[in-house]
Amino acid sequence: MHIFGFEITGYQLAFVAISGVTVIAALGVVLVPNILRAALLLGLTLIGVAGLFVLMNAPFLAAVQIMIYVGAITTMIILAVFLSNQVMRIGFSQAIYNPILAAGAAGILFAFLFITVANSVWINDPRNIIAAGPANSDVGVEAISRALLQPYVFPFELASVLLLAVLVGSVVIAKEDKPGA
Amino acid sequence: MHSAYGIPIWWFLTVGAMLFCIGLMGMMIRRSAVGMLLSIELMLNAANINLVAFGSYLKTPVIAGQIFTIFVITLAAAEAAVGLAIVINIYRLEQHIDADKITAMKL
Amino acid sequence: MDLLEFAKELGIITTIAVVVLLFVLVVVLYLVLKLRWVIARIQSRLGPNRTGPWGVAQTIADALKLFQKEDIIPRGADRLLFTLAPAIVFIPAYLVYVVIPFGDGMTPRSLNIGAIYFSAISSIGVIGIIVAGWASNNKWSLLGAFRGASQLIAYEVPIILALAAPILITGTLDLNRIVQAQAGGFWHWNIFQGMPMLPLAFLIMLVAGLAEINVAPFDIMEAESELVAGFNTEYSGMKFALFFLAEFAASFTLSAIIVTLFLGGYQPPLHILGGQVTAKLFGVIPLFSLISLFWFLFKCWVVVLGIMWIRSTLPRVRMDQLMNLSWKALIPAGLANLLLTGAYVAFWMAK
Amino acid sequence: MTEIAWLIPIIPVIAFVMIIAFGRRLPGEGAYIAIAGMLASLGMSIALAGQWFAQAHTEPFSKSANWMPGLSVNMGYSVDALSCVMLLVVTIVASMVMIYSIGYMHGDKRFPRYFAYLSLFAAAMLTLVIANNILLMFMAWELVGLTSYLLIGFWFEKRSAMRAAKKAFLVTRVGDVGFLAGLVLLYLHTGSFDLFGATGIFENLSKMQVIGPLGLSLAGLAGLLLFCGAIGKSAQFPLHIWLPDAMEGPTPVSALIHAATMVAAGVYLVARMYPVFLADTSHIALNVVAYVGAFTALFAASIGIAQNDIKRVLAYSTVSQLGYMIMALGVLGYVAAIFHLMTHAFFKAQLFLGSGSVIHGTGTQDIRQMGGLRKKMPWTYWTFLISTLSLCGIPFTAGGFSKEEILTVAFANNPIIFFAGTLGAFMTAFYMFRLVYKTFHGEPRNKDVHAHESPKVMLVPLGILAGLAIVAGFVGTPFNNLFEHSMIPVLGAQFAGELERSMNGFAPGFNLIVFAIATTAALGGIGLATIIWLVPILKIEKLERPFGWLAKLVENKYYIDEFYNATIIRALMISAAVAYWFDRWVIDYLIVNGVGYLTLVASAAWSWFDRNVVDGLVNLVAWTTGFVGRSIRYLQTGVTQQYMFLLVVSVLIISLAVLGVAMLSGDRAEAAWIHLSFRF
Repeated sequence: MHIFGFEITGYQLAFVAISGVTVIAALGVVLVPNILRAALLLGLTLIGVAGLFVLMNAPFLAAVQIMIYVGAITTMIILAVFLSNQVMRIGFSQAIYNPILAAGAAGILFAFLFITVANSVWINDPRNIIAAGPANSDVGVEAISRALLQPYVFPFELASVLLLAVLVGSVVIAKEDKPGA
Repeated sequence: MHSAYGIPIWWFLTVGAMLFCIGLMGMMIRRSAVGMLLSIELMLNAANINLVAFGSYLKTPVIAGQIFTIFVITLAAAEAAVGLAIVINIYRLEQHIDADKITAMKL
Repeated sequence: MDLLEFAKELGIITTIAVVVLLFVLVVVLYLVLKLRWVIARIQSRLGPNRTGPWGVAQTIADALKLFQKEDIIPRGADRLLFTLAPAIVFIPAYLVYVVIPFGDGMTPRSLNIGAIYFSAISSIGVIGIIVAGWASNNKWSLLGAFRGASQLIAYEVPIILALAAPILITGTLDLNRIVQAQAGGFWHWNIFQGMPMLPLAFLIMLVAGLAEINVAPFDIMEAESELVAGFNTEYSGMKFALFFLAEFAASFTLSAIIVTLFLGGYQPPLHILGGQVTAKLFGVIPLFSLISLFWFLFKCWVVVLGIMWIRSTLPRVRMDQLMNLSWKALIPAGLANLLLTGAYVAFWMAK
Repeated sequence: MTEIAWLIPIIPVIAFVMIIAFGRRLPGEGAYIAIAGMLASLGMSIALAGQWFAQAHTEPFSKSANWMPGLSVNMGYSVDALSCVMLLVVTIVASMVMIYSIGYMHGDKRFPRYFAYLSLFAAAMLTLVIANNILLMFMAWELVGLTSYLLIGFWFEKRSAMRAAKKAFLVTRVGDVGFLAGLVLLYLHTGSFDLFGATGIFENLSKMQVIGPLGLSLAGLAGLLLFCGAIGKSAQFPLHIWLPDAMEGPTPVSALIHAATMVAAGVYLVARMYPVFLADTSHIALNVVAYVGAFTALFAASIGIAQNDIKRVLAYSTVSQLGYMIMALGVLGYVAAIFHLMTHAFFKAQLFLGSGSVIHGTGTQDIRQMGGLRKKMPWTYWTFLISTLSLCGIPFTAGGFSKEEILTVAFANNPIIFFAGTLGAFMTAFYMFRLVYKTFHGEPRNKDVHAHESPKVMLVPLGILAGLAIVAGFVGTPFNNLFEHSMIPVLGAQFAGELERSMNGFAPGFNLIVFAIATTAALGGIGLATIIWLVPILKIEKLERPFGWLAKLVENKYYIDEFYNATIIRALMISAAVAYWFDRWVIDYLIVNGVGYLTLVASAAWSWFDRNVVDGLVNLVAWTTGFVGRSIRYLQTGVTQQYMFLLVVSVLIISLAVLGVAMLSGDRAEAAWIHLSFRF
């Protein structure tokens, strides 16, 4: 279907919707003064990113993203917000004298990135691929598990060791020092 | 199902760049340490989007993009756990978590 | 996929959503009624019997009463989050229904990662509970929310561990294919497979699931005698109804998942009781799906009755007992079980 | 055995983890675990070596595992004659030292930690010798340095021990920079970190035959850089200054790390990478190795004569003997150097443990306080004497065989080096017997010292090592050199041929001239020491009159002992004092202040004026650095947000700079960036 002379597919519409929500929520994460709301908006951003993963044909990753990021990390952050009693802290950092300055720097960096990304010729641009037909292999759960347990088994095991260390380490850090112990 | 869905890859990359720059901005303007952690998560997600996009958009898609993303998520969980533990500890010591005022490392 | 197809797809999705929503509403109405009957019977009293024939209209009357109630938002509450919290709790509970195979060919949306989708979506609900507790600006609510959060986080892990065992045995994450793998008589059901491991996984799943949907004996997050009503103390009217709905929807989801993973899903207990035989006998093809739907709902009903039995007989546990049960009993047992199942799959089933 | 050889370094790691985790709850407070682990490694090493030498392999056995796909970085182990010998040496000495330490460290408050460190050291050292990958070698090399640091500073309450540990760590680090640069150079040009195999370093050395400035080939440059590492670790001039100070650690540690194994790692490194040196067609690298070694040997020996601390004498002796090995490597004495490494490990470890026994028995390290210990500590004395004889190179001891082989090779290749080696042998015999006479003979000089013999657990290792100091030499007698037959094939066919070509067909064997000269030198040294200290024929008083202008300096008796013994020695004495002064002030002072090697050489002209100018420059540099630091320290606010902002601004500036350069240089592809041709 053509709208304003452009050919538009449903997936593109879905992309625009999801990424719009994601980016607006992300802006909220950094701009909303109430830190609890910011954390909830982070959850929304992460769900949006999961949606983008689905559009990139990575549904397993989307589920993992929701389970770990939304289900675990966001919950943890919210609990930490409560424990540190800083929910209603209003206002921005005074370290950089004007937040506009920071926004400007980030904006210029984004302009750089955007110009580079949009100007580059991506050899596998879908507009080249679509004519040739889909070029998909089994990028599914099985492929991921095979990759994790065969070529990437060493980093995989390393990650488990890391998680154990984090488990112990964060308990040690956060534990209250009992006097006399 | 094909990997393209008619969406050019640079759309994804642009969203990634946006999230990254927003996260960067958050790092600079957020006052509380938890807020900075949130911004870090944003930047990590931006990187994840790029990784998955590059993995999926190759002529023969490679799984490495998704694998790296899984590792990034793992590390993000680890980082959040340790970071929040540190935040709670700092709160216990200083009764606030203003990153502006935590300058014990200052020369 | 062009735009027209996309619109059509949107229409189908909306239809499915509405149908599932209606189904959830009906199931919840029935479950509430049934619960009151069962508890009354166990406590040797009558239960609702006045409204409508045998009291069947009681829950409808209750629902109508709830909808008419004044919607109160306490002073000092965070109005936005207070309003959002019930939705955050309800939507995941409702979204889980999307992957459940109700009958042969009767899955609203079959995903090839169904099992992970289930655990991912159901992990979102915690956030809503915490937000509800905080936004109420009430210490009982906040305490209830904290208890709820630690409870849900603690019991999320054993559920995933138990979930992994049947997945390993059947070798797929697709709930539909897990059910298909259990076809052909009740001895093919997962609960009778891989002998000591899967029954144990079933038990872990049942216990952890009871805690996850926070019913007695694990309902300490809304323990009346300690916390008034927990995180939803300040809620009333429609918002309270949403929490209520989510809770009962989740308890049906739990039984549905248990049935799907361990009790053969929509498969009949004996081949001759299945739809294929009936279809051959009477030459009526659509019966095929309906009979499988019947078996699914029947099994769910049995499991739900079991849950009601448990919740009406056992006393409530303490907070520390609750935590100990998960971290010191269920999680180690789940890990050991997973290890054994893995060994079983690797060394016996490979042959 | 070769298939499971990787277990040898793993066992001590397990012991280390166990001791760190459980400490005092283990049997023997962890000592038994460490010793059991070490003995297991020793047994496996013996089995491995026995199997290897029995089968007469020629190709090294090498096995690798990939770390991470996509990166060509492997980790693996190799077994050949060289690694077998090193494994044996390390495990034997480590076992003996651990057993000895039960007695020596008895009652120390950090007893378990000591054994944990020893196990960790053994693991690292074994990894170093068994690695088939230069990157893994480098890691083990650094780990060895770390454990050395930990053990030198084991009694960190002592300020001097703490400083010595830091000094050892930092000084060796100077050499390690060279090592790192060398391995990067090798990787860049051969494309591999692996040593063996078709894609390994040794097979691809022909790519490094390019001749650069000064006629130095690329292989030679790589060799010299690797040799820098050896200079640091093996305490060669000018980086030898850390080793005498390292004697602050417990004496068994000195025996294990700073005499027998770790300091020999430099020699091992050069030997392991010998093909790189042989591939150097210009032969510059090997000559540098030879002269550095020879200079160190003489220089350290002359300092050793003037020392009064029993461990410091042995430390300088170690430096000198390491110089000897390095020198042998430089004159193509590949086999001789490893042979000497092995024998030296045994007798020097024995000497250190013996000195530890003496210190344990007397409570002092000053030989002026000792004397007459022969009667009170007979076991210590006799074993110490055997090892001393071996060190002096008396014929038919282990040291005799190895030293003679080195001299034979030097004789055939380089007369200057041969002369230096002979002089070194003479001086070695002289100062070692000075040590023996002053410690064990004569009458007790200090009545407050009540010596007693050490417990059995300390004496048994002394005996075993003393036995090895004799017996170990018989694997490489000049008449039937078993050692040489198995060691030469390590180099591989190509380089073994290279070695033989370079030696012009000269095969080291029994050479009567060399034997006579070497024996004479050793006996001469012993004799000179005897007539001065044991049977005072050369009276110190007689020598006093012609040098009356120095008489005022010698009012103190001990001072006379040091300086005025005989006219022949006077020259040696002065040079020793000068060298000591040189060591103390020029090298120590300037290197610690961060001045480079070239400044050091310039200062060697003994010019105070030079030194002041250089010092001024150094201060200027330091002042400039300080000024810059003071100026930009305001950037370090401790506020994360500001760091982040600076980071972003820097990234932007760099991007703009890259873009600007691309546009200015007319790079069309890069410049097209600015035309904003969006392809929506």
